[in-house]
Amino acid sequence: MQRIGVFVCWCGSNIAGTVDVKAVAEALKNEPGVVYSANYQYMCSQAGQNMIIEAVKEHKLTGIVVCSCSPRMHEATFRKTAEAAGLNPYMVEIANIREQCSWVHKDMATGTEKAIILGKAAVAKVNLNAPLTPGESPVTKRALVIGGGIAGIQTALDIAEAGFPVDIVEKNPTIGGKMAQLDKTFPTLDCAACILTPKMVDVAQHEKIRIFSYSEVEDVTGFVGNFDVKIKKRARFVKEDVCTGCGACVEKCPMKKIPNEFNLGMNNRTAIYIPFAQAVPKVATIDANACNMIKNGKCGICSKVCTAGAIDYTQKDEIISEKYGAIVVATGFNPISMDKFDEFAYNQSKDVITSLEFERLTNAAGPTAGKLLRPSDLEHPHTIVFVQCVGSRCASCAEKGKEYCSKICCMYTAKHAMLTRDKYPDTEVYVFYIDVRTPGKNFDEFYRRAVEEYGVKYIKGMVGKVSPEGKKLKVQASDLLNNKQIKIDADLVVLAAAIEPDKSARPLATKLTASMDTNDFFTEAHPKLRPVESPTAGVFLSGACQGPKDIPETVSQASAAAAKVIGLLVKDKLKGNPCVARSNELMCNGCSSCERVCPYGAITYEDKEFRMPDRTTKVRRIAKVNPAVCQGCGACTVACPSGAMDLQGFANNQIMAEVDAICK
Amino acid sequence: MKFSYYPGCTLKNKAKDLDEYARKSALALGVELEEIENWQCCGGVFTTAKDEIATKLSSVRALKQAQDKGYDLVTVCSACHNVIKQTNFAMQDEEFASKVNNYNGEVYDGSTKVYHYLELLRDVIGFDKVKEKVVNPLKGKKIAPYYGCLLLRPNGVMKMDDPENPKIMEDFIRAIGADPVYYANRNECCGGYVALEDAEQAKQSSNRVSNNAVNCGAEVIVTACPLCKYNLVKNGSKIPVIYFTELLAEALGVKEN
Amino acid sequence: MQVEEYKPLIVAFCCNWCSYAGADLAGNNRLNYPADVKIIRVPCSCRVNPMFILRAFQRGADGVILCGCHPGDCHYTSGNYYTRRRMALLFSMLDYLGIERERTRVEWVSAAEGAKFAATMNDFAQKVASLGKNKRLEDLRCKK
Amino acid sequence: MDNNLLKEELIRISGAKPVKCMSCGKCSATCPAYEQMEYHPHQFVNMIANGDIEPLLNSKSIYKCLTCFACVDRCPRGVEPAKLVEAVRLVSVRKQGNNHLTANDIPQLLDEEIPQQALVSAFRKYTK
Repeated sequence: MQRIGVFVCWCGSNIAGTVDVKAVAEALKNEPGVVYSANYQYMCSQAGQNMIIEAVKEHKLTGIVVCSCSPRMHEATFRKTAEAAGLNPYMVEIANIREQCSWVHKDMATGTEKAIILGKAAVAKVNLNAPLTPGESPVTKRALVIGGGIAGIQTALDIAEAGFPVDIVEKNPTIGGKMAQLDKTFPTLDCAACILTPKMVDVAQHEKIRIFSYSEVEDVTGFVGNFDVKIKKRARFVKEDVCTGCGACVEKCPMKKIPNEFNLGMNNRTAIYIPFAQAVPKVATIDANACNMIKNGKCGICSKVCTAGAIDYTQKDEIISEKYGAIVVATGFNPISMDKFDEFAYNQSKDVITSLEFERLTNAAGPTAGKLLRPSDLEHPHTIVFVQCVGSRCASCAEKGKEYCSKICCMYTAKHAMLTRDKYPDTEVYVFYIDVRTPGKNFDEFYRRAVEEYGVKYIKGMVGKVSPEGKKLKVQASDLLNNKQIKIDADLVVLAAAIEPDKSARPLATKLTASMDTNDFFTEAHPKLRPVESPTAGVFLSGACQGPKDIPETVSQASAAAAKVIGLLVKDKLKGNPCVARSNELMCNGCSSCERVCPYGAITYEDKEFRMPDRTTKVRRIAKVNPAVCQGCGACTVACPSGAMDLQGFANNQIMAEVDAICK
Repeated sequence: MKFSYYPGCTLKNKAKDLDEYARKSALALGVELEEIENWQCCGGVFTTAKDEIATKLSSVRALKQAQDKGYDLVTVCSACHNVIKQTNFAMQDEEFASKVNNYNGEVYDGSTKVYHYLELLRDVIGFDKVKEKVVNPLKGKKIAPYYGCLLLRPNGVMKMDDPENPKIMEDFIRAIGADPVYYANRNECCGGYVALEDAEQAKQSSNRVSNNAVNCGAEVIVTACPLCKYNLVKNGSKIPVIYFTELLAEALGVKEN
Repeated sequence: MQVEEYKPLIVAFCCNWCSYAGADLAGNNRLNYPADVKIIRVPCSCRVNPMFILRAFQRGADGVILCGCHPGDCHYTSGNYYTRRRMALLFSMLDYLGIERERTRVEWVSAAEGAKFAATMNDFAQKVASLGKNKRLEDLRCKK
Repeated sequence: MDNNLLKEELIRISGAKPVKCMSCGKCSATCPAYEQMEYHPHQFVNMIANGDIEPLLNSKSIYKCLTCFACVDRCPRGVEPAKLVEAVRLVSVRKQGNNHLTANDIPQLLDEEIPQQALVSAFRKYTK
């Protein structure tokens, strides 16, 4: 018989506000096995934990039930407490009377009644708990970073600096991501390339970092410390180690009319191309959909002009298998399509552009060599209208756009407006806004400078319709503060398009079994306390794949993720999860049902000799679970026809005891 | 191919052209339009009030008749199309439908498929087939398609095309061999029934549309709506405004017979 | 005699990775659902043995709901597919035994769907309540 | 009628959701009848949400809306302002003697070309 102590937490008023904690402690005192019951304001505090340790010693407790917040919050905390008191940490059960009781019920009587039942279920379970010891597994001391934008670059550099090898997988031919496309960065206005490209070079030169560009993650198996990853290196038809990046092939390529992705289609590139001058790796890539040689064997000029002999038209996709201890997701974002917002005429006029396109138009390496010229006729625009919140903050019932605030648009629009006025003081700049959101260091000051020093005209209201007519864009909008409908003849309209996670994130999440929210942003293990970890152990989050972020925030998160990875990789062994399946060999008949449902191949069979009652021996085939491989899902326990397979920590009799306690 | 056909009251009177050419063209394209028996006026505009059934009964009766005969329903007039399609959508709500059905004494659940004549051309016949049947292509004619508001909005119900950058009329114009003229205000309102309440307001709205079309180089405006045509013409459109069915009949060579 | 308001007894099995977290999120957002719903945490919905569900009915539960990750999003890759197949079988057997189909349900609730969790529980509790007490499988010998 | 009851009534008739409005003003930005309206679409939404409905009932603005649904389709929040304007108008014209158009008004409004559609639409919108 266990000697169980029950500890009911008030969580300030979070629990005590709707649950009579004293009554709960009192009621649970009479449950079988309970020898001690107490309540306290904050069980998770030092004092609360000491109270548990004292009680364990004083009352010789063998099991602990804490009625408190969700086990996802503090189960680990109380397990450590139990360990400190000399108990096996797995002799602790949590009754979730906050998230699943006091916070969802309003009435004290109902809340208390339910809390008692949840407590009883936990007591019933602890009565059947057995001490568990986690197994250990080795850690592969190498990290994988998926995505080579500023987030991935920073994470990789930090991990590599700590001495661990890192691989970056980037789906584009070069690393650099969105930041490489930007002109200046807010609120300091330093040039994006000046601060990013040195980091790209650092990555290229770092002996601990390998870059798999033009590559994608194909498959992920394994678990924290021991991931097996297959990386598909797409054929670029150029030998990376031979190409010198001289660009002779690019110059001579006859296919010159391919929309240039790096400039968002605002100019053209060749079929063999280097995305931009500072690309890393600086290696040419052949676009197989555009190259005549690859499509029909008629050309081959690049091969002839390449003095290094790097061109290889027969190159095939290559699969690389590698082991990693930790994986960092840094897949980033994209602006959303403007198709559902054509009242702004994005698809009707070349002179309606997105903010990212505006970045390219003002970038010295962009299609206009940094001169602000409108795309339709390459004339200098004299009136520019910026529209904020295009596709952000939309209600789901409006069936277009995103519900969230994209966070970065207010600031980059202020930047665009300010830079335009600075360089071209003859240009009128209007910004239509719903709210200007500038929470960040020196952000509001920056926005105010745009208004006060640069004379940008901020108008509270939204644009309703953009009508291209002749050379003008007729903008019809609200001026809410003056209660007017205003009409502006603009030369250029810039839409601050909402941002969304990269499309590759969703299939990647499935491969990683990492969870996502309804917007396809990766979810964090805890929104406040574990913001850079995914709930899946060993998978970490860096940058905008977790939510909209500006560059400083992305870099902080990238470094934070790196710190977490380093903390994992310095360990030689990882304690596993002891809640794994175990087969009772006396009951097992070796039918293989469990093996067939196991997603990890953790179950094997062996022939074992059994002594029979008549003193003969008999060899029988029985199942064996490899505890280092088993992840504890429990699929096998249900598949087992003889009931031999059970899951430690979630055993059949334990769950049944919970059911009984709830249904009593 | 046979369809139920709802002409609507204006097409029997001031907009006889719209109806006549629609029928002739349908015949030429091998489509049989069977007029709904004893149809009643749709009321011209859809009343958005959730608590009104009386204003929706005539549409429900037409929809129900088409369903009983086993045909999809075709409309030509933008206004009728808008009212009938919105009513059909409202009837997909069980609570609303039960009120209407109780009154009408018949059961209708909003499942009749409603095509605007343009959708019939695009989705059933196909613009490529229309193109094949054109004997008199309107080469070089610069035509501004005018959608107005009724064909496109509310988009969630009408679902005809992208409400902000529609293509169906442009594709129609190309099919009959002419050149569509792009102008942004093709989906803005002409002023509609406000013509009776405030002539000046209707004039402003209409001019915004017709001037935009003229400035973009159009020689003629086509529409599917008698009220749009009235407003544009009355308020001094500098170019002619005609029904799309007239152009179709001309291109198919059936205008005069 | 005063008639006591009938309160159904509902057992909800929630997988640790998605639905239990979804239930926590419902709590974080203070989304109400009936206290009749009591949650049991399991590592994966595929851990739920049909036996547990029968046991709940035997002990007097009026409804049992099983929540897991959305198909394709299972933390253990494929557990919820097993759940779906197993429960289809179990539910058709319960149907045969005369247990109303509305007393059992499988629902996919992700960690981000707090609102869906609360809405599902509200709806389920309401449906179960409208069916009244489950007497068919309840074993009165289990009640003292 | 009490303002709150009136607000409930308008929401019931229209099925629209003024509470979802984030005050971006896109409805008024897009409205073709803006210049003719004393109260503009965003004010209808806002004033109904605040229960300040009397001024709307007495304003000519309710007859200026073209029901062109531009505000409905372009609203990023799914508020459906046009349906609210229509609901206010209905509350007004449903009262005895409050018809905005009578048969006697018609002859002077007619001309040779006016389509029937205009008459039935106007009757449906302005009278009960």
